[in-house]
Amino acid sequence: MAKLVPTNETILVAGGGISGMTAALEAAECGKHVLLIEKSPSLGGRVSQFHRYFPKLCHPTCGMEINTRRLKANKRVHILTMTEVTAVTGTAGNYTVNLLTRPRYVNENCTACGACAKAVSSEIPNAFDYNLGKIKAAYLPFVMAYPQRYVIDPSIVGTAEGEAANAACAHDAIDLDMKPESFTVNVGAIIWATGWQPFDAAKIQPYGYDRFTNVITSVEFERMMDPSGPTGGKLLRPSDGKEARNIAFIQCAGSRDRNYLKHCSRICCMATLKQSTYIAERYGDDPDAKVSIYYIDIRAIDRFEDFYQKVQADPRVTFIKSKVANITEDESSGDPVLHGVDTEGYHRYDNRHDLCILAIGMQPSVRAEEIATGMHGDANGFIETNDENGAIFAAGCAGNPLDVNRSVQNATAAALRAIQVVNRIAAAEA
Amino acid sequence: MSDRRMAVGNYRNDFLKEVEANVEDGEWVKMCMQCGVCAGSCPLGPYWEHPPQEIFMMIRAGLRDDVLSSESMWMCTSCYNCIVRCPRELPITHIMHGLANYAHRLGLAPKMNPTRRFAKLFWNNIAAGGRANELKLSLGLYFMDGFATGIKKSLQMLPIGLGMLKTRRLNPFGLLAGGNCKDRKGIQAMLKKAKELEDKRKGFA
Amino acid sequence: MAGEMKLGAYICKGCGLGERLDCAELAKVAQKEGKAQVVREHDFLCHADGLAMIGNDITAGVNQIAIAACSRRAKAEAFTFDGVCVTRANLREGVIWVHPDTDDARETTQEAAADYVRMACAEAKAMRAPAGNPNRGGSKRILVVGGGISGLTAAREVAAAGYEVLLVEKSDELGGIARHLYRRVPAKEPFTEPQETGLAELVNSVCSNPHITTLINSTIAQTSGAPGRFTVEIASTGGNNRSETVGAIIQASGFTPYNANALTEFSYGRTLDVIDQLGLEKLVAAADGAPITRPSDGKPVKRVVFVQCAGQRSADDGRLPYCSGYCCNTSIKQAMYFKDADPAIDTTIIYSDLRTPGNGEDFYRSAQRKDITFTKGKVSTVTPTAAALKVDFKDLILDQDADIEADLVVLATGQVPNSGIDIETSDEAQAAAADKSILNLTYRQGKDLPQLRYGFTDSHFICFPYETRRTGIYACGPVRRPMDMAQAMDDATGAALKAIQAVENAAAGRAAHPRAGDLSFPQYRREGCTQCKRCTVECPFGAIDEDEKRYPVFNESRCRRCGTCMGACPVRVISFENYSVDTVGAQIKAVDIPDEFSEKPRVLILACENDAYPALDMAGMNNQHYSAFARIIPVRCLGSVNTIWITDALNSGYDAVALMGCKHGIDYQCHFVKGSELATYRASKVDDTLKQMNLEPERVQLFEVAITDALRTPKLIDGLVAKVIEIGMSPLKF
Amino acid sequence: MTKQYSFYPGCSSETKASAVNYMTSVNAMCKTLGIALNEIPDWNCCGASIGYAEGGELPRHAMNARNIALSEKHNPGQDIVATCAACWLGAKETQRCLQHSRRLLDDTKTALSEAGLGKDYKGEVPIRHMVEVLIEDIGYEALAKPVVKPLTDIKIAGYVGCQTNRPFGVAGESFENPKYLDKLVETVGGEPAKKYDQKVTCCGGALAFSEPEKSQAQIRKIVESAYDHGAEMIVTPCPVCQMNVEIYQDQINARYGTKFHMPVTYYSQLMTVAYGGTAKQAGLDGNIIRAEKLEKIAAKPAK
Repeated sequence: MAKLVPTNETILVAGGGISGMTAALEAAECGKHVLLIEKSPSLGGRVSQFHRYFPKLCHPTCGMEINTRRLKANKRVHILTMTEVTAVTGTAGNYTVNLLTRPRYVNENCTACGACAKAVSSEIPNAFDYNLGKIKAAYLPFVMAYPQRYVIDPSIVGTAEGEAANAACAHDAIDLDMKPESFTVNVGAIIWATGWQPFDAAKIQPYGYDRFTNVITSVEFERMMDPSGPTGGKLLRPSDGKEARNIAFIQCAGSRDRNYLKHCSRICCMATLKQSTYIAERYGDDPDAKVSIYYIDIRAIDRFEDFYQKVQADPRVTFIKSKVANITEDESSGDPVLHGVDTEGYHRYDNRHDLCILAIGMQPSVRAEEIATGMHGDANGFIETNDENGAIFAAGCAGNPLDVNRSVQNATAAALRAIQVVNRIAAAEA
Repeated sequence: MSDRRMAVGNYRNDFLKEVEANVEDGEWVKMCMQCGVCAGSCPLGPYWEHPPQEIFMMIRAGLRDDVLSSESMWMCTSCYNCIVRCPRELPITHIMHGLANYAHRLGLAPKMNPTRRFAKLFWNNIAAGGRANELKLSLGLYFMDGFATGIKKSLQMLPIGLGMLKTRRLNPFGLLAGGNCKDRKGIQAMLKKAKELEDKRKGFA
Repeated sequence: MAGEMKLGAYICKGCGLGERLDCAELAKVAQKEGKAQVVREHDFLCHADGLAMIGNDITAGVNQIAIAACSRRAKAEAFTFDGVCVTRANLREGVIWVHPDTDDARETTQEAAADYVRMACAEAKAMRAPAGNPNRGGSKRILVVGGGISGLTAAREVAAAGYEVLLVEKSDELGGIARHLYRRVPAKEPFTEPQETGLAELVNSVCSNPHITTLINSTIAQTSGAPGRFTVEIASTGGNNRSETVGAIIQASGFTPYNANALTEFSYGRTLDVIDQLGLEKLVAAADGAPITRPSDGKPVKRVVFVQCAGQRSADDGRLPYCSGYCCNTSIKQAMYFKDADPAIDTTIIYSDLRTPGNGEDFYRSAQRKDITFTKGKVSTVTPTAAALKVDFKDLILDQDADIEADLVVLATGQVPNSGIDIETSDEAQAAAADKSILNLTYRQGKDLPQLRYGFTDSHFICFPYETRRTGIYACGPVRRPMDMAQAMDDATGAALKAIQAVENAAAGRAAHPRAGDLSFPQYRREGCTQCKRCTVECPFGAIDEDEKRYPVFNESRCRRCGTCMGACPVRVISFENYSVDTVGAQIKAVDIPDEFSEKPRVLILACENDAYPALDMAGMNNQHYSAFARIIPVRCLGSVNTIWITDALNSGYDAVALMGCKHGIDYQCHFVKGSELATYRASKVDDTLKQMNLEPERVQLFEVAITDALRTPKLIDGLVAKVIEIGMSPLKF
Repeated sequence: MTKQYSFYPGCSSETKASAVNYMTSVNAMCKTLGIALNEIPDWNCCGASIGYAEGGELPRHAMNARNIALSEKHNPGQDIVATCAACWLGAKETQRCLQHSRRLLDDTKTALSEAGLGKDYKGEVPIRHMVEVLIEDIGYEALAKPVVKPLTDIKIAGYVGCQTNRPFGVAGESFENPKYLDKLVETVGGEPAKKYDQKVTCCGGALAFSEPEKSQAQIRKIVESAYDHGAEMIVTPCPVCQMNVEIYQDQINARYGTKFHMPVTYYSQLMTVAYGGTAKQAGLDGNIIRAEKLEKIAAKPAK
């Protein structure tokens, strides 16, 4: 990573999740200059919050390590974290982009030695763990975070805690006077890789996510299953910290539903099948371990069918073709009770579980029309492939609800689309 | 629930078309994606022989008699739970009303179904004078099955009736008056016209 | 070796190193034992001051640098100096953060640090700065094999980036399967109606592009060479053969519709009125707007039934085990052909899981709105009767056996990839299928791309979907994975980038993914080579061929620099300038081995740098302690581990050796595909050697480790040390 | 300042009808709040949901359209306000359906002509529930101002029921867990049973008549949960809910051996008492199960 003066032969990549990293790296490894910006303090996005991938059950951190190593070795990618796009104007080959960098209060001197965190006692909700746990107000967002640099939370700036952190730093890396910085860059093409956010589960009122402690989302569950996550990888339910053994998954939580998201989010079936294996793995032959998957259609497309069949073969996993009507809570135990009808032959159920996981739908973090005037998106806000979008190209889930593999594929394609633009500029200027 | 497995069905699309043409909001039936949320949401669900989503499938399968003679739709309490939860925004409550109405009009609805009989009573009660006469309605309900049963039911309901009377929430003279709009005639003519138009639309004329 | 080598060793005292370690002592070690000509301590080495200090030394002639500070994974950008060799002694994550800050531990902690300084110096001295592969080709032209939607898109996209394209299509017309499609599934809002395929425009854009040369009626008779310098023999049905040079290859050989003749239960082949989806497209195209008629008797179709998953998602022999993904949307589209023409035609789709991801849900809704009937069921048979076809099925919702009559039945049968020869099969089987080859590679390891599963040439990596095992050759479209047109076009665009990247890398003499930019490359000492062929057989990327005398030919641009060949070589003649049997061997030798009675065993850990080494770093960051008797050396991949390191280590008095690498097997996580698997195999052979040395077999262990194993790796190390204490110190300490 | 509304009281609120006490308390409450209710002249029954079987589709729309037309003709510019859930829902549904179907609109107008209102239906007037008027037009803060006798020491379960809640409901409230009754209870100084979990359970509606066993099983859950959550009283915005939940308690006790004696009140009764009204003004004499705690407060002089 090096200093970079952006020109109209530079590609701006907005978003440093796996799609943005991929687009940036693939373009840079073709010899292009890239400015990669990320809103949060470190790269990696949602993928870094996953415990495992389907269908291989390998760890996303592994690919992230390769990608960060590629970044460290590549001088053509310039990274700005805690930075957001505030405005985009211009046309293909010549965009003016306004950026805003929030203060990190830590400069590049930081060696990630951790002395500041030791000096600070106040804690903030841990956003990396979807606020399920807490983290010190001077923190490295997660152990694999890149750039490997701490962050001072604004809540302790101007307090004794902030000063203590500053005093503890032996490397002159803390600067509590940092201010938000606005600036403008000129670029030739833009790859929009701001990814997705989980649908707001509280809006699915019949499932009572906002009322019942033991109804959680799939993304939260994923953090719980991570050994470095809020429960140390243990399947402890939030209400009483008891080990949950009888687990329900509700598919299409928010998706395929005109009341919420009308599209199918594509990944949730596979995510649930994957997560069902966590439970099987945790409990081995424990006869009390049970997984119930409530679904409308299981969408295990292409070779993923193998994975579906494998899970189907597990006697601990039951598939119930039913959109759960609603959840109530057994007040004495805190158990969620799922009500509905298994439509394959009409069987009514009132099933009590230890924990219920909502396979939550995907929606774009930034809607197409919010990026720049005239941007074309679909009805759900995902960016369309459309010539009228000029040289602003979607990569990954900003354009479609995609799994990781397809996101990376799409990001690679986006990198080429951007390269085509800057190559035309270069050819014209040569 | 008895063995609900139906005989081998020979699927035709005719009934779906009939429903689309003649049943209130019947054109929505095809939009069901068989998720079953309606079936699970119904407060009287356990009493439905065929829950709404299954009825939709039966319509698609051409099981006309099974659907129209079913008691199921008559279990609808009009609570609208199914409507607000349906991911396809099907107006299920209305479709159930529509199917019940259609079956009733065709004379295929179960004759002794109490809700069917009460509903008829109710409508006739309000259609007569434009407003509901609660006393007539209750007595009509109790005497539906003849005088003796009526007396028995009335006695069962006597404490409630007395309570209502005592709190002045029931008009003891309601048999004679009450429940009438001023423009009774206009209302009756209006309803006659509406029925006529509907009959024509739905092939009853 | 040109120029004088001068080693500078730099000891950082920041991040608590100065407090925990006797850095002056470490400086002495670097000077005396590490033989560093320049040794400097610094309070904050990664700070601009420290870096400037090193820079000045480089200007003054230092060209080998040992940094004794944090892990090589930290501050990597700061400690990168062009043109010189840099090694890292991991004193922070690898020493002070994993050993307790107690008086008891001080001595062993200091000893560990001193060893790492010795190792870093020794490694640096054994390294040479690489300058890139000299045997590079300069062709930047891209060959696209296949002129269907994927190939046409790839060609168009490559050309749009300013590169030349050679497009080869075996039939007499461009367009592939898409030529037969009447319409395609919508790719735009509102996702409700079938849309034009757009094929004519695509073909036109390719044919009119001056950067694209198109050869029809042509196949690839032979492909040899490497990225940047592939030589491709192209055979034409007209006999007009030619030889072309290209820099990279995109294989877009597409799919063949599943042969439905096997589906006897559906009467395919028994009656003309049971057809597959492609058959219907042809029927509709032939009708050209007129009512669609039955093939058998020409009567108009009034009732049509679509059978989903026909011959798919089945474990039965001769059926497709996978879901082809596109067929639900296709049946919806085809049912619309009928409904849009005449709403009175009955269309029924019988499915078990309707799979319309993303905005396909809108298409599904649109179909329902058009009165297309969806029935969740399983079709058992289709039987021709006098007047019609009888479709028997189990209605899964009504839980009853049912039947429906149809004039026409359409089977959704799925895609079979055109992937050529399966190079994992026997030589005889390959020879028998020789005419099926797509690429006819002259590679030692076979004529076509390795297949992942079910004949698809997909990447095994979720994060890296384009990583085929043949550098510079990228598959795209349905040959890679069953897919629809929209996905194929996206996929082709991505493959186009990878091909362009491959030619750029090849021209610069640097490695492709995952060691992108690596300038080192394998070299071998021909005079020492015994022509044993292990390297050519074991290279996971098929990079190494054999010359006529059966010596290895490395084809550096095909190489991914994993070092598997180096690990394979029994006579240790293969090396990289900055990574060799010597660079690791020197580190192993540099460690100070206390005598047998010291009660200080030494355990060598050879850790994969991709996953195990980061996991150990994470252990450090989480303050997970492990034995101070372990000495850890990162390796490029366990595949690069030469067993000589293990035996040398044991011979020189180490008490145990552990290899830590990635999971292997069907869901392997090795970034170099076969490295950890080969290491496992090789390590199993060490047992014999151990017996000869009179050592217990427990002294050599191989651990499968994931990158997330920050808590587990310390336990593995401690367990091994405990095992050593249990079985006793090595008798081989001198 | 007095706000003018076009009022659709509905059959049950007539003199000596089942919800007359609702009407009494609404009148008292509105007086305090400056809400003027101008009754739609000669309004008719909405047809209720149960009218479907015999009435069918169009006749029911005609019934509701007549009320809307009368309101638009005689009370122009005034929102229609209903106190009964079914009346509100029926009118609103008709308005929606006619907006979406030209055919239905034309047919309805044809039918309306028979009642002399063929040209009077516009279908533009907002149709509101009284609760909406309170929350949206007046606001919790203003609703709290006239409180002179806060309902301290009464724990009240807010039972919203079905048709006030679904399918239209009150803006910003959830179909599954509406909170406005709890907020209204708080507004008048009472303690809401916030965890009461049967607030949207169906009481059986009209099926209380035709399917008493099934409905009473529903009502039992509704009352039982109120007890379980410590409530001393149920409050509801719907006359059908009020009646069903209140009057069958003895039968339920006989059927299930329960000992229910749970007063079921209207929000308007709570407010009338809190605003200093007498038990009579609040229609408390209309409750079969007397809301004794409310009566006591009503009897006490305001502080």
